[in-house]
Formats: sequence, C-alpha cells, structure tokens
Amino acid sequence: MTTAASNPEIGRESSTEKEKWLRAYRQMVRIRLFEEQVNELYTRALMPGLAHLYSGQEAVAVGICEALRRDDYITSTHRGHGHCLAKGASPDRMFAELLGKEAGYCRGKGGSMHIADPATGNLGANAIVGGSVGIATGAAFASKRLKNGRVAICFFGEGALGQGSLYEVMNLAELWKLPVIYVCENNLYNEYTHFSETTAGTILGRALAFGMEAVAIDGQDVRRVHDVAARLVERARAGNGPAFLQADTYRYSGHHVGDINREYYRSRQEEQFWKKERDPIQLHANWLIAQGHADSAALEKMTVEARTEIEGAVKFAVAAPYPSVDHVDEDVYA
Amino acid sequence: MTTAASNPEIGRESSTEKEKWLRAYRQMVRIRLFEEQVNELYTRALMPGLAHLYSGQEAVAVGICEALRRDDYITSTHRGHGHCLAKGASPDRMFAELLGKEAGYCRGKGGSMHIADPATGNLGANAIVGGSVGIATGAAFASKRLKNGRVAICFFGEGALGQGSLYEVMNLAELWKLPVIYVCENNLYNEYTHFSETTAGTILGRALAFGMEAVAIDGQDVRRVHDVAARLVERARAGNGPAFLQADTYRYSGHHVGDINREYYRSRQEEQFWKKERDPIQLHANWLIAQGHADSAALEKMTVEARTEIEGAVKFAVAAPYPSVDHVDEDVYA
Amino acid sequence: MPETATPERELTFAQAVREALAEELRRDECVCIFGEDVAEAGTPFKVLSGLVEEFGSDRVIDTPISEAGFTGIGVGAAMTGLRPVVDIMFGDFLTLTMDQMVNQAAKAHYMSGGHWKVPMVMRTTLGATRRSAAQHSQSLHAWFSHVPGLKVVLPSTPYDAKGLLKTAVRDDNPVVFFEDKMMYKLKGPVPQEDYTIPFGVADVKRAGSDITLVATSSMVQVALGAAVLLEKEGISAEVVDPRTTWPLDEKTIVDSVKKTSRAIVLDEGYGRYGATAEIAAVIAEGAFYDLDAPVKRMGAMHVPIPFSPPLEDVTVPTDEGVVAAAREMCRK
Amino acid sequence: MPETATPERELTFAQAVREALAEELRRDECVCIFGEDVAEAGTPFKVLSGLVEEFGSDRVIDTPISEAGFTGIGVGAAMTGLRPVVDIMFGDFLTLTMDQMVNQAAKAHYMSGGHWKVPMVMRTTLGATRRSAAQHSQSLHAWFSHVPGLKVVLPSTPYDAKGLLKTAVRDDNPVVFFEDKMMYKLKGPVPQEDYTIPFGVADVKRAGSDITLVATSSMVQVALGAAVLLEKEGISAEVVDPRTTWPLDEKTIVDSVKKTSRAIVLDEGYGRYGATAEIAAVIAEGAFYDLDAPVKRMGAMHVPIPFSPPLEDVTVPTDEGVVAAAREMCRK
Ligand SMILES: Cc1ncc(C[n+]2csc(CCOP(=O)(O)OP(=O)(O)O)c2C)c(N)n1
Ligand SMILES: Cc1ncc(C[n+]2csc(CCOP(=O)(O)OP(=O)(O)O)c2C)c(N)n1
Ligand SMILES: [Mg+2]
Ligand SMILES: [Mg+2]
Repeated sequence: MTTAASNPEIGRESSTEKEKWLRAYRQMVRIRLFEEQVNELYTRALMPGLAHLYSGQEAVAVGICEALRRDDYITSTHRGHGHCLAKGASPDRMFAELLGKEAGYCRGKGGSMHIADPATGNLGANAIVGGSVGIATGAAFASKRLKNGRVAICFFGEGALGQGSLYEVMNLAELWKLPVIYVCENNLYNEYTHFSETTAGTILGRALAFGMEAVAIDGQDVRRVHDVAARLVERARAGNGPAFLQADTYRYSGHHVGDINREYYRSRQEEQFWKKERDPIQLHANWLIAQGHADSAALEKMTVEARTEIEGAVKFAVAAPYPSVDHVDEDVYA
Repeated sequence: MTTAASNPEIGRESSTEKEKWLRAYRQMVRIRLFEEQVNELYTRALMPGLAHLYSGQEAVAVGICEALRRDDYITSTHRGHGHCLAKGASPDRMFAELLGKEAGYCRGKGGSMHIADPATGNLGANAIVGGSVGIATGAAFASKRLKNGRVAICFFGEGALGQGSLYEVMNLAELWKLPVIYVCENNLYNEYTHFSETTAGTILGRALAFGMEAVAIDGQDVRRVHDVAARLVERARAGNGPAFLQADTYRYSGHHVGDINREYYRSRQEEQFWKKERDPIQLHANWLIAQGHADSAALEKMTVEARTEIEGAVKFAVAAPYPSVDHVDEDVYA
Repeated sequence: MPETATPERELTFAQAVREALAEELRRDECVCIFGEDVAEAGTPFKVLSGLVEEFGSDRVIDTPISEAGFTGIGVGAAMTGLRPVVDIMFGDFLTLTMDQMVNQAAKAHYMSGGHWKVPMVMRTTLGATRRSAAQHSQSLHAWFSHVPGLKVVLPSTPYDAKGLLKTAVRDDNPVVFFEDKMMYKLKGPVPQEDYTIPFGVADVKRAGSDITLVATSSMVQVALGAAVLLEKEGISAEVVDPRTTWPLDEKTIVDSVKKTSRAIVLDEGYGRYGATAEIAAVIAEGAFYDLDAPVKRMGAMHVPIPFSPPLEDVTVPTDEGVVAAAREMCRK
Repeated sequence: MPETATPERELTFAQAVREALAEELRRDECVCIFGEDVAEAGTPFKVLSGLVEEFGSDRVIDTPISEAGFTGIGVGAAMTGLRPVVDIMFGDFLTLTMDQMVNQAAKAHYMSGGHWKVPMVMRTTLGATRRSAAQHSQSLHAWFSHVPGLKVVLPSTPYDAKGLLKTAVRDDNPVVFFEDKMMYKLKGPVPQEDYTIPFGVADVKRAGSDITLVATSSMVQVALGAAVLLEKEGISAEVVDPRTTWPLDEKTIVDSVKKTSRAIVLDEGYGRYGATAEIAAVIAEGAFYDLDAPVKRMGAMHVPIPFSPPLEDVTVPTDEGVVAAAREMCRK
C-alpha cells in the first residue's frame, strides 16, 4: 500500500516545483484523513486506549519530511502519526499498530505512541515528553562517526521545553557539530495548559543560548516550512552543525481523542479561527490554485484517492488478527 | 568559636564602609587558612576521604554572603567550605565534620560534601553536580509563599551548566518570580576538562533564554561581587524575581586534595598567573591599604588572629570523639 | 479494625484521594500541591477537580513538564517550611525524579545529622491494563522501597487511600504514594470524620485459614476476587494487605502464614527483584518452620508492558491465575 | 572452569577492564566510549588511561556533566550503528539516567516489535567504604535487575571483569556493568588470549559442602575470606558468584544449596527490596525441600551510607559477620 508519494526520495530527484508542492498537498491530506479515521475508530470503540491527533499541524511534518532522504532519521512524539506518515510509513500497518494487531509496525506491542519503522528511518514515537531528544542526537552522532551523511530530525511539542535533557543534548550537539535539527512544534498547549504559563522567556532563546542556529516560522505554511527545513538540513548534512526550528501551529482536536470538553482551557472562537483562517491544507490549496498548479477538481480527486487508500487501510487493520499470546515474551532481548 | 565576623547580620547594621570591607578581608583569609588546614589534614592522613578546596574563589562566597541576612538560604556544592564559612558556620564544627566526628555539623554523617547548618540557612553542600538547584529554588518558593522575605542563593560551578534540571528550575523561578539567585562560579574547569570543551554558546545566554536578569562579573573582586550581589538580592527580596550571576574565578589547587599532577590539563603558568596577578585576598589588601582603611600590620594582625582561630578549630576536631556506632541507624527517618 | 466502622457513605478511590487532600489543605496552610495540569484540569484522571477553585492557584499550582525540576523544588520547599504534595502524573515518569528523590529527599535528614527534614509527599500512579503501553503502565514502587529514607504507600481501597494519604501529608519524611489508575472508580465506604491510618500496619482484608494471599494495591482486589472463588472450592484464603511496602509490617504477614502454612505474594510490579521478592524472602525466613510449600510469587510478567490487549492482559496476575496457583498449593 | 587455565600473568581489576575495552575498540570500529573525563584524565579512577592516546578523541570522548543527555545519545547511537560504552563515573549518578535506561534503552527493542536494537554498555561503579558518603557510595544494581530489557553484570575478579565486559560490548542489548571501585587494585590472573564469559552462568568460586555463600561483586571477596576462616572451624563453604544478576543462573545457585542445605546471600546493595531478596526468594523456592535453615540475607544496612569511618564500616557485611552467621546456621 506504500505509494510513490510516501517515498520522498524517489519523487524528489525528478520532481518539478509543481510536483513537489502537489505531493506536499497529498501528504497533508493523507494525514488529515488518517487522523479522522483514528477518531472514528475511537468513537466506534474499535481502538484500544487513546490517541493524540495531529490534525492542524500537517504542514510541519510534511514540510520537513519532504526535505529529507528516506534514510534520514526522525524521532517523534505521542502525537506522532503525522511524522510517521510524512516520513513514508504506510497507513495499513500504522492502523494495524493502533489496533494492536500483529501486522502493525511493532507487531502490536507499541501502539499509537510507539510506532517505529526502520525502513523509513523512523526511530520511534515516544510517550515520554522529551524522551527522544537524546535518541535523535545519538543518531546524529552515529551518522557523523559513520560518515553516512544522514541527518536526524527531532520532533517535539513546546511542552518538551520543560525537560532539562533537551538542553543537555543541544549543548552537546552544538559542541560536536552534529547533524540534528530540533523541531519545536508550538501548538500553544501542553495538554490543558497554555504554553505561556509554562514557558519563561522565548522559545528561540533556548537554542540561541548554545550558539545554535535558530529560526521561527509559520508552521501552517508548508512551503515556508519546507524551504527553511531544506536549508537547515543541507547545512547539517554539510557538517555545519545542528539547528533549532520553531514552527507555530495548532492542534484542532483535544489533547487526545477523549478530550472533548475543552472550553475550560481554550475557546471555541480560537479553535474556529485556526480552522477557518489558518488551515495548512486550505492555505496550500489556495496557493496551488492561484499558481495554476491545480484546479479544485484535481485537488478533490487527490483527496478521493487518499480517502480510498486510508479507508482501505482501516479495513485491512480491522480485519487483521491479534498477535498470538505466545508472542508476549518475544522481543524483550535481541 | 563563632566570631562576630561570621555573623554578617550583626555586623552589617552598624557597619561603616570601612568595617564592611575589613570584615570581607577577614572572611576571605579565614577561608584560605581553613583550606590550608584541610590540605594539611589530608597530607597527614588525618582526614578520611577527599575534599575539594575553595582557595582562589574566596571573593565569590564572601562577596555574596556579606550581602545576605543570616536567615537567607544558601545551597552549596562539593566545593563548599567557603560558602559554609562565609554564611557564618564555625570552623571547629566544620573540621569535626570533615573528620567524621560526632561534634561535626552533621554528627559526622555528612562529611566535607554534605555540611549543612540550619542556624545559618545553609541547606547543605551537595555531592551531585547541580543536585541542589531544585532545593534552592524550592526554598525560594517557600519564602515567597510564607512571605518571610528570605532569599535563596544557589551556588554551583560552571560544570553544573551541563545538568538539565538547572534549566527546568530557572524556567520555573522566572515564571513564578521566585527570590533565588543562581551563582555560577566559573573556575574554568569541570574536574579535569576545560569548560570550553563542555560549554557551547555563552554562560549568560543560559539564563537570558528564560528572560532572567543575568550579570557576569570578575569573581576575584570582592567589592564588585558584593555590590552586584547586594543589588540582585534586594531586587529578589522586593519580589522582582530571580537572577543569574556569573563570577569568573579560579581554583588554585587540584580538583580535590589528591589531584597533584595537573600538567596534563592545565599549565603551571596559568596557575601562577592567577595566584600572582588575580588573588582576591591580595587584590583586596592592596585596595584596603590604598584607601587607608588598614596598613599591612593591621592586615597581618587579622591574619594571625584568624590563624589562631583556625588552628584551634583543627585541634578541637582532631581531639573530638567519633560518633558511637549505635548512632549509625539514627536520623534515617525524622 | 477500622473497616468495620459503620459505613456512612461510599466514595470512589479518586474522591477519597481528593477529600484527603482537601482536608489537609484546609487543616494546614503549609500544604500545597504542584504538578502538571493539577489545577483547572484537575489532572488527566480528574482526581484533583475542584481543589484549585477552593484553595486558589497559590496552593494548587500547574507546572511545566519538568518532573526533575519541580520535584527538586518540592524537596527544597519541604526543607524550608512547606508540606508540598508533588504530583507525578504517571508512575513511569518517576524515572525523571530519581536523583531528587533518592540522592536528595531520602538522604537530606541523615546527611545533615538529623537537622533538615523533608516532609513531602509524591503522589503518582501505577498499574497496567489501560492500553497505555510500555511507558505508561509501570509499577515502580520496588525501587523506592529499596531506598532508606523514603516511605512507600500503596492503598488498595478508598478507605485506605484517604487515611493513608492524610498520614503521608502529616509525616515528616518523604513519602511516595502510589495510586492504581485503574482503581480510581472503585467505590468503598469512607467515613466523614477525620481519620488517619498509621504506616507499617498491614490490614487483614479477609480472614482465612488455608492459604495467605499477601497482596498490594490493585492486587488486593484480585486476591479478594480469588478468595471468593476459592471459597467455593472449599479453600479458605486470608488476604493480607501490607498497605506500606516501607515500613513493612513483617509480623502481621508472617503470623498469617504461620497460621495458614502457605503463601502467595501478589504485586503488580515486576516480580524479579521486586516487591514480591522482598515479601517472599521475609515469609520464607520468618515462617520457615511452618511453610508447607514454597512461597509463590506472582508479579507482572518480565516484559515491557505490551500495547496489544490480548498480550497486555496476560502480563498481569488475575483471579483465575491466583485460584489455580492456590489450588495447586493446597492440594499437597 | 576457566579459572584453572594456566595463569600467564596477573592484572589488576582496572587493567582488566581497560584491556577488555582496548581489545574491543581494536576489534570493532563501531565501539566508542564517552563520559566525563574519560579521555586525557582516563577517569578519576584512571581505569581508562591510555585509551584516548591509542584510539583518538573521536572514539574516546569527554562529555559535559550531562548524564541524562549523553546516556540518551548512547541509546540513539546504539540504535543507528555504533556500540557505545557510556561511562557513569559513580553509580550514584545513575539516578539521572533512569529515564533513558528504563523508558528508552530497555524498551526500544520490544516496543518496536523487535525492529530496533540497543547494543550499548553502561559502565559504572558501586560500593562503599571509600569515605565518600551517601551520594558516592550506593550500589543500585537491583533497580536495573528489576527492569526487563536490561542485562546487569557484576564482576568480582579481574578475570571475570575482562571476559564479561567483552561479552557486554558484543551483546545486542543494553547492559549495565557495575565495577566495585574498591576492587580496582585487586590483582588476579588474566590470560592474554581473547576470551568472553557468557551471561547467565554463575561461577563456583570455591567448592564446599556445608553451606553456600551466594555473593556478588565485592562480596565475593568477603565470602572467600569468610570461607577461609570457616574452614579453620571445620565448616566447608561453597562460594557461588552469579556474575550477572540478570540473566540469573538460578540452577547453579539452587543446585549448590540443594547440596549444602544452607545459604547466605551477600550483596553490597541494600538488602531490603534488593538483590538479596530476589536470590533468597529463588533459593527458598527452588531448594525448599532441602533447606535446613532459613536463607540468611546480608546486604548494606538500611541507612544512607554515613561518612564517618566507624559508622560506614558497620554498614557493609564483613568476613567476620559472615563467619558468625554461617557458624550459627551450621550449628543447628
Ligand atoms: C515526561 C512526561 N511528562 C508528562 C507526560 C504527560 N503528557 C503527555 S503529552 C503532554 C503534553 C505535551 O505537550 P507538548 O509537548 O506541547 O505536545 P503536544 O501534546 O502539544 O503535541 C503531557 C504533559 C509525559 N508523557 N511525559
Ligand atoms: C551528577 C554528577 N556528575 C558527576 C560528578 C563528578 N564530579 C564531581 S565534581 C565534578 C566537576 C564539577 O565541575 P564544576 O561544576 O565546574 O565545579 P568545580 O569542581 O569546578 O568547583 C564532577 C564531574 C558529580 N559529583 N555529580
Ligand atoms: Mg503543545
Ligand atoms: Mg568548575
């Protein structure tokens, strides 16, 4: 079920500007539809546990991952479906993982918060806030030592700025000039608390303190994300060291699928504003049409294709068998 | 054996400028002589374990502690004798602690790296690098809640900039406007490694990132340390929030008393330069004489008095009994 | 035994925890709570709902996601006049607090020769079967029980939760308080009046004569369920709940086993090098001449907790598993 | 038993560790070492002296004082092609690495369904009586032994140190390797040739028939000393060294006790909820019908390690203490 679109490397070589931005559109739509189905599975009580949806933040994962090679690394978070899809994983095995099925990326052992996929360089989602900052930095360290030219992207929410280990590894990355990009997705909330209540000073200052290249961008603008990411990635690949990218964005749904009543921490107007005025897919669609890269029919066709793919993936996962109970104590040790 | 000089509060009220700076001199001399005796005890195999000497850094502890009330808090480090004396502890019980005697501040249970003294607000030395940053911040938090006007000073070496928890608590201190001052004593070395190999970016940037008031000063100039500290302490006491103070200084001896051969990590010339050109006691003596606050005979007299005090304290400690073995399981629980 | 007092009313486990904290916040100005999303959100489990409204955001305080940092602040605040209750949302995040808890909180009193005290409570969760996978399902109380200077509490009923938590807040030592997140909705009698439950006093949750089931936290419910099933088979099981793993009431446990001659130790942490090891070793030593069979240990399977429901379910001891083991042991 | 091979030469424990690392660095380009002051300083214990000179500062790398950070980097580097040996100067600082070791390193393989591997070694120290006080004297190996996904090694001789460390470096799992800092100067035979020692295989350090002393790390030396004294009293003690607490060679331990009918378990960690609990529970279960006396546990006293020498000395088991306990047990 892996499409060409899900493999950035194949596409990129031959791609024109137009193809590149159409592919970015398709990737964002796939993520949005994927998350809608996750919510659906939760509502229909088909999914065990909870999941944290990425809807609204698509331009960040897509803009960045489209600037990567397939063998570049990413580390992800509890809100990881978007990163995982953008890096090239296929929805069928992702859904299977979300449902705890043997066909899932982790044989059902990981679930939503731990999807990992060596084939696309995905070192794993992580259920510990800030838990993967060391891992991403370590991957960059290995890349540098092994001279394989790989770059590591470390995705995290602005809540992870509270974790001290981030500062420890940023210091090390800058000292050792490691090819790692710290991507802080500021969606304004740490769970149910506005980031201004948890964040003194500035976000970029946290990286500038270590002399690190640091840039803040509009995370709803997939082209801007992509262009800045491409520059920072090539800079890192060339041995010029790490960077920090702050992408301002918004999550449309609750902290997790069960977080329905949100008025006590954020207003409906705020949500509506972002969905209506700042939707990354809509903004990009407008641009594609304005540029003459596509008309709305073409975009609609892409959406329909993506929906077919995603719905097929759900069916696959729902029908897939659970792992045999004998597997429970496999994979503890390599 | 507590002298008036060791209680800053008593002296301060009535003190003239001249008295203040003479007292600062006496305090620095006491610390220097204390450390010489520690080294002596080690060399004579009278002290169990190791100790980390503060010689060379005296102006930092003294300049700051002279700006404090007796009930203000300090937290200290593995290199803590100077802070402890400057805050008002008496040498006899300190030496007793260093020798593991019952008369020591911690009944012999703590040793050099854990001296604590509630009477002078000393929350304790700490053998974990960065281990007390939370404690100092917590003391400031309690002061604010209890409205008792106390300020907390958090002493640490520049090596503690490697510990992530420092950034966690600085963020919190700034968010909550806590009366705490983070004092980074940059003596250039983390054990046997120059700080430039462990520190990316700038030291002050680490605090500025959180929007925190941050100042760098010459840590060998006791008057400068004192004046800046006084301003920051009063600012914190008035409810205007935390601050960060970088004091550039140098440790004269090895990382600990057993670190004799140091050429592989720093040169003799460097050591000589600091001892000859940048000694905080000598610099202050020169100034006192130039100002006409004292002549060399008066300073020499102070030194002799201090030596008498310190030597008496050593004798006391050497003669003092060890704790009874029955005490070993006391004080585990309150 | 306090459980036999007239049950005026029933509360859930979560309500009992909240009531304990509300009463202590009311009683003593120095008590305060901090942690992630403890205020308006009242924690993700809604355990603290309503407290910020009564006590204000000066005393029920949201923090950034800085477990090490705010635990350290708790230690310092406890040393200097407050009685903080620090909230660690999932027990799995305790990993981030170990230095502050073990090198600082646990040792400050001893290292200072008894001068400083750390009257602080760390409230956190344990337990699996919530489909939360390996990083949100651990039961790490054995680590803390290993460390002198800490006390470790594992309530198994709403009644115990309230009484033990009030004791924890009033204790002058650092106390780690583990709540099973699957038990928050469990109901039970909780009296209106102020009461506390002393640490180090095990509670015989059910009397019996053929076998002793020593169980902690969630596993007490499993043991009680098993005891009912065993009764039908003519096996009389005594259920002993230590309530605190440190201090540990060795006497009550050993006396029970001396009476029954058989013991199963149940705990939701990993069995290996875990709480079951300590308790089994205590029994094997203390009841050496009375045991008719080796002490049986049942803890979490020695694997990271898997996400997939059929896998997760087999990692935790169940009533049926306990029944089978007890039946086997009593046959001999 | 390899110990009986002709001893070509003697090395100290520190030299054996260094030689193991040098050989592995030479054998495999992917092996690298990092930690605080590991390069020119060769660690405060001088264990790594000379390695940076041979292998360069690309492979033997000084870090800032960031235990959590560089442990995390070790995990990531291990997942992506290197075999890092991460140096944690004192075992007490492991508190800072627990999240990376327990939530990341230990679980990455399992959570990814077996896809990612973490071939990383964490070398650290344990042990008291160095007059280093409460924050530089702990023996925290029980915590790691409790966690599925980790392996835990406690060598007790130069020979074992070298062979086990080479195995650790070649293992595809995260391994925590504890060296007793008081043992670095201990000498023993170490052959020139390349050898490894498998994990999970206990070593009978001395054969005997009246009592089994199961001992780890530094306590093996104490047990051997006690065995000599006991021999004079006509008591024949067998000393069994598990060498790895996880995997644990239960069979060798239990078989020994079945033969001797008595056991003392010795470990320098705290006894409560520690390694002695697990091993005693294993023996009490496995040798239930053969034991003539309850298994005796001897670990560190349940107090933070005090600085004062007379106090510190009584917190750790000694030869004489073991002799007294063994004499008492064998009397019955
Ligand atoms: C160390 C740790 N502390 C707390 C949590 C609970 N938690 C899960 S997500 C979350 C908020 C994260 O906020 P942010 O990093 O901004 O990511 P977002 O959810 O907004 O994507 C918290 C507190 C956790 N998983 N890990
Ligand atoms: C968490 C931790 N890591 C490592 C050590 C070992 N250690 C003790 S002192 C020291 C260097 C500290 O350097 P710095 O903070 O600059 O203080 P200085 O010794 O220069 O006063 C180190 C690495 C420790 N005590 N704690
Ligand atoms: Mg966020
Ligand atoms: Mg320094």
